[in-house]
Amino acid sequence: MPKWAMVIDLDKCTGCGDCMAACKLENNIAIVSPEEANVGRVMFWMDMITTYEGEYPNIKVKRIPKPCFHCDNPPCTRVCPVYATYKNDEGLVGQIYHRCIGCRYCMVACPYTAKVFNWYEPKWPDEFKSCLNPDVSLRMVGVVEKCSFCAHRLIKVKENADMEEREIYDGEYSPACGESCPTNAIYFGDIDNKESQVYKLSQSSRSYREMENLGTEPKVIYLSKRE
Amino acid sequence: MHAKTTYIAQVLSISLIWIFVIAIAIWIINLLLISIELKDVPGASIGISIIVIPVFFVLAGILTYVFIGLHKEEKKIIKSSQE
Amino acid sequence: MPKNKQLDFGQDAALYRPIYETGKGFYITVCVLLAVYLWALYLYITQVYYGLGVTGMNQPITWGFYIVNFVFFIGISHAGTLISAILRLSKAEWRRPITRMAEVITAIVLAIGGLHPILDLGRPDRMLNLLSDGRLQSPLLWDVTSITAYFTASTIYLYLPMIPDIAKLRDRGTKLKWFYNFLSWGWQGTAHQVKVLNRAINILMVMVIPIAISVHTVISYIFSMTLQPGWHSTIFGPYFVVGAIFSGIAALLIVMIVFRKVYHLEEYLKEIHFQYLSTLLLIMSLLWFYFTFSEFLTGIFGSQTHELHIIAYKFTGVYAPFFWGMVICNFVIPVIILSFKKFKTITGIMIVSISVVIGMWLERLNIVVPSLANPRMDLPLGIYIPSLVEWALFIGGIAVFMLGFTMFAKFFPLISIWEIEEGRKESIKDVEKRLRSYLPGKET
Amino acid sequence: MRDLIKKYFKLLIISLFVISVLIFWAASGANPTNIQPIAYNHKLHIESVELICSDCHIYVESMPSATIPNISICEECHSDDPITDSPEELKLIKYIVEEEQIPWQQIYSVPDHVYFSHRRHVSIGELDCSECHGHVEEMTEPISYPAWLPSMDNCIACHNELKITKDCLSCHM
Repeated sequence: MPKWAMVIDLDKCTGCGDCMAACKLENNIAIVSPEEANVGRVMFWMDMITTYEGEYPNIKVKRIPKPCFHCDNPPCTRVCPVYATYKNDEGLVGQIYHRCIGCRYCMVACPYTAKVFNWYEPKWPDEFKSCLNPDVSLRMVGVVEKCSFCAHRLIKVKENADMEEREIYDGEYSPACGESCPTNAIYFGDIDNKESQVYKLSQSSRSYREMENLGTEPKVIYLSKRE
Repeated sequence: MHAKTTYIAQVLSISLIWIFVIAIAIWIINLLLISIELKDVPGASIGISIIVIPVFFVLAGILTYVFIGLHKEEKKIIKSSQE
Repeated sequence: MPKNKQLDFGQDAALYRPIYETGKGFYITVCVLLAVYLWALYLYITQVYYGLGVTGMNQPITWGFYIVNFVFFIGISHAGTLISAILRLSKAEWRRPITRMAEVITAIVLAIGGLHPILDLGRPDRMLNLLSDGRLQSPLLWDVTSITAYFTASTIYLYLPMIPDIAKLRDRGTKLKWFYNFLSWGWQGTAHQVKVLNRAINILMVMVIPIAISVHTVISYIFSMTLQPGWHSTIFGPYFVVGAIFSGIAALLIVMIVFRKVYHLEEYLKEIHFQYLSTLLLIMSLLWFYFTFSEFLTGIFGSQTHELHIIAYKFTGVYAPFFWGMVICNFVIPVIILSFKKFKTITGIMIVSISVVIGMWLERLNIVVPSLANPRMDLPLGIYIPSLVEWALFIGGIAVFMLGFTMFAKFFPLISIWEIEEGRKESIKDVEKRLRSYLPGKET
Repeated sequence: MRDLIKKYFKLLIISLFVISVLIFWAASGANPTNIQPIAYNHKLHIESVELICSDCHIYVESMPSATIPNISICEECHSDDPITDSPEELKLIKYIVEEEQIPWQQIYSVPDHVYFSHRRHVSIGELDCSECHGHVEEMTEPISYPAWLPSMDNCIACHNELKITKDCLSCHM
């Protein structure tokens, strides 16, 4: 069984936010009105954490892309009362929208605040409706959703590989954010495969994971010289 | 006649609590079986079901005990008053 | 009150009167409470229709008033059964006029509190998923089972000691004779029946105490099982139980004072009862302070970044007024008023009780919201302003409680008549005998 | 008034019950009559013309959806001149002449949040079409109801039996 993981090279990342836009389009994430967004109901599966250090004029800005970390030891799946979120054999933490009862316990339990909630029936402007991705189902009001590592792409990739009777090659399966990144800062692949680029990068001295002390073992690895 | 309908209604209400308790037991056993099937921490489910199911049965048992105890006595009184 | 009526009811007229005489006040109260309830129901329907967006909750603060009120109401429910079971178990003779009220509070508030998580669901239509595919590993399911068990136990525990009183009402004859006849289970008051009933009550009161403690422990587990700073703490179980009993006693005192006034029960609920209960309240207040103190001291001394962050936020952040309000309501006011005999009057106790109930509600708010407002990641701080719907459902919950209590008082005596009679007849002898057994010398 | 209600209450309840049973029976049991625009005869095409499924449902082996045949596929054999004297063929010819698509009704469908792939089941899993679609080669009438309901219970039953993955994310997205 492969174990899918993501490496984000923060030294390459320019903080442009292309991954956020690509994610939003790929996964049919609802567009929230500005008023709603201001009260904290904005919906991003791939979020961008922006922190400012120092005082004007010597400001250091950090921009860190933050998807769901698909922890190997996820705190969210343990508290779900109805099997709506679970970790599968390939290490993907799935969210099943049609089973979710909307108790938001998983959002509370997630130390990375990776999940978002459909406070209202999701809506799109008319221009967006024609370019919704048919591969991803639309969510409904009152359920929790989150980054799926574009699991719908994995289904297709697996099927193609099975048709041709071969293994999935490194880099064949990549989420939309990784594909769209203009500086190729996002790598994706099987971290159990010692040949894969993700594995090699994860062994780099620059690599770190968010809040390793919690024991959640996130599968999103950051590379950074700073810190 | 009137006493009899009341008695039947009382018996029905007592059986209602048994239906409730049995339903809860079935529910918990169902969850237990699911957790075993999906290998989703069956230990926790087993622990909880061992505690919860007897508690409910004891509660229903106490209620039934009182019901039977009170009614036996009532019948005796009615009999003795008729004699 | 015409005096000749009093004769009809015998010695305990004051206890029977509310059932047989319905004043204008009753109808007005019921109508007002019903209106409040319908208003809340309407707003809840809008919430189901539009989604949880109508509340004030948002992304980092995903739990708000509903969970706060859930914990709060379940806390209040510990008034009853637990206190009454402990008093019965310890053979405290002064319990007799109190137990019934305490048990009623439990049964009603538990039903209301237990429904609060459903208000909080984004998709209440999928409730049945809990039955078909629940996960017993989730602390939410622990809650469902333990609250159901507690509700069943406390309802039975309320009902069984009521049987002799129901039989009294049946024998007296009312409009609803069939109803009392149905509920009295053929009680005739024979020695065997009394024995059966007492035995059942004894088993129940031993059982109810661990169930009650488990309920609030499990509710604290909802929080402490997560990794959130400020929640992930082993002290939470006992801390919640102590808080629950604390707010429960306060709620019981409020109910006692109100119904004493309205139903003229001064004969039964004497100053001494309030003195005893308020001493208990004072002890719980000190205990509560001890738990709060050790909770924060361990956090500050350990100085984990996130833990410290949240403690600082509680002390000085946006929600600081609520935090200090909680300390004043739960500790300063009770200790000042209850420590001095001069202030320890019925009015003083009423003030303390109200302040404790408010303070304990603030405590639940201080547990739920600040931890969520400070996510571990470097995200902006969350802010939570409850909307009208959430306030309405809170007020509606209180209204339903008052409605339930009023309706109960309409149909059943609020003070256990047979236990009072039993007390008059037997307990003086009993207590004397017990006292003699404590004293040095031979028992005679 | 009260007596009247009491008198007829039982009758009312019984009649309500009977009516609801009738409605339920009618809704579930009744075969919908032919809802397809043309009474297509699968048996005829399979037996006498010796077509196989993938001749018309051309993507069944290579794509997620098998597709309902386009009119151009019919045109490969049928032209302006009728081959038989069936009145149904005349209907088809009318569509061909007017260069219109036949408004076939889709019978088998899964909801939006389910990913069902024909090639996964037919080419990789090597299932026979009849496993889900029944014995189409004996159907003389067009399909108007599914031979096998594509519900989650049915899917899981088969996945259980064949020991195929039951991972939610392999079908739900």
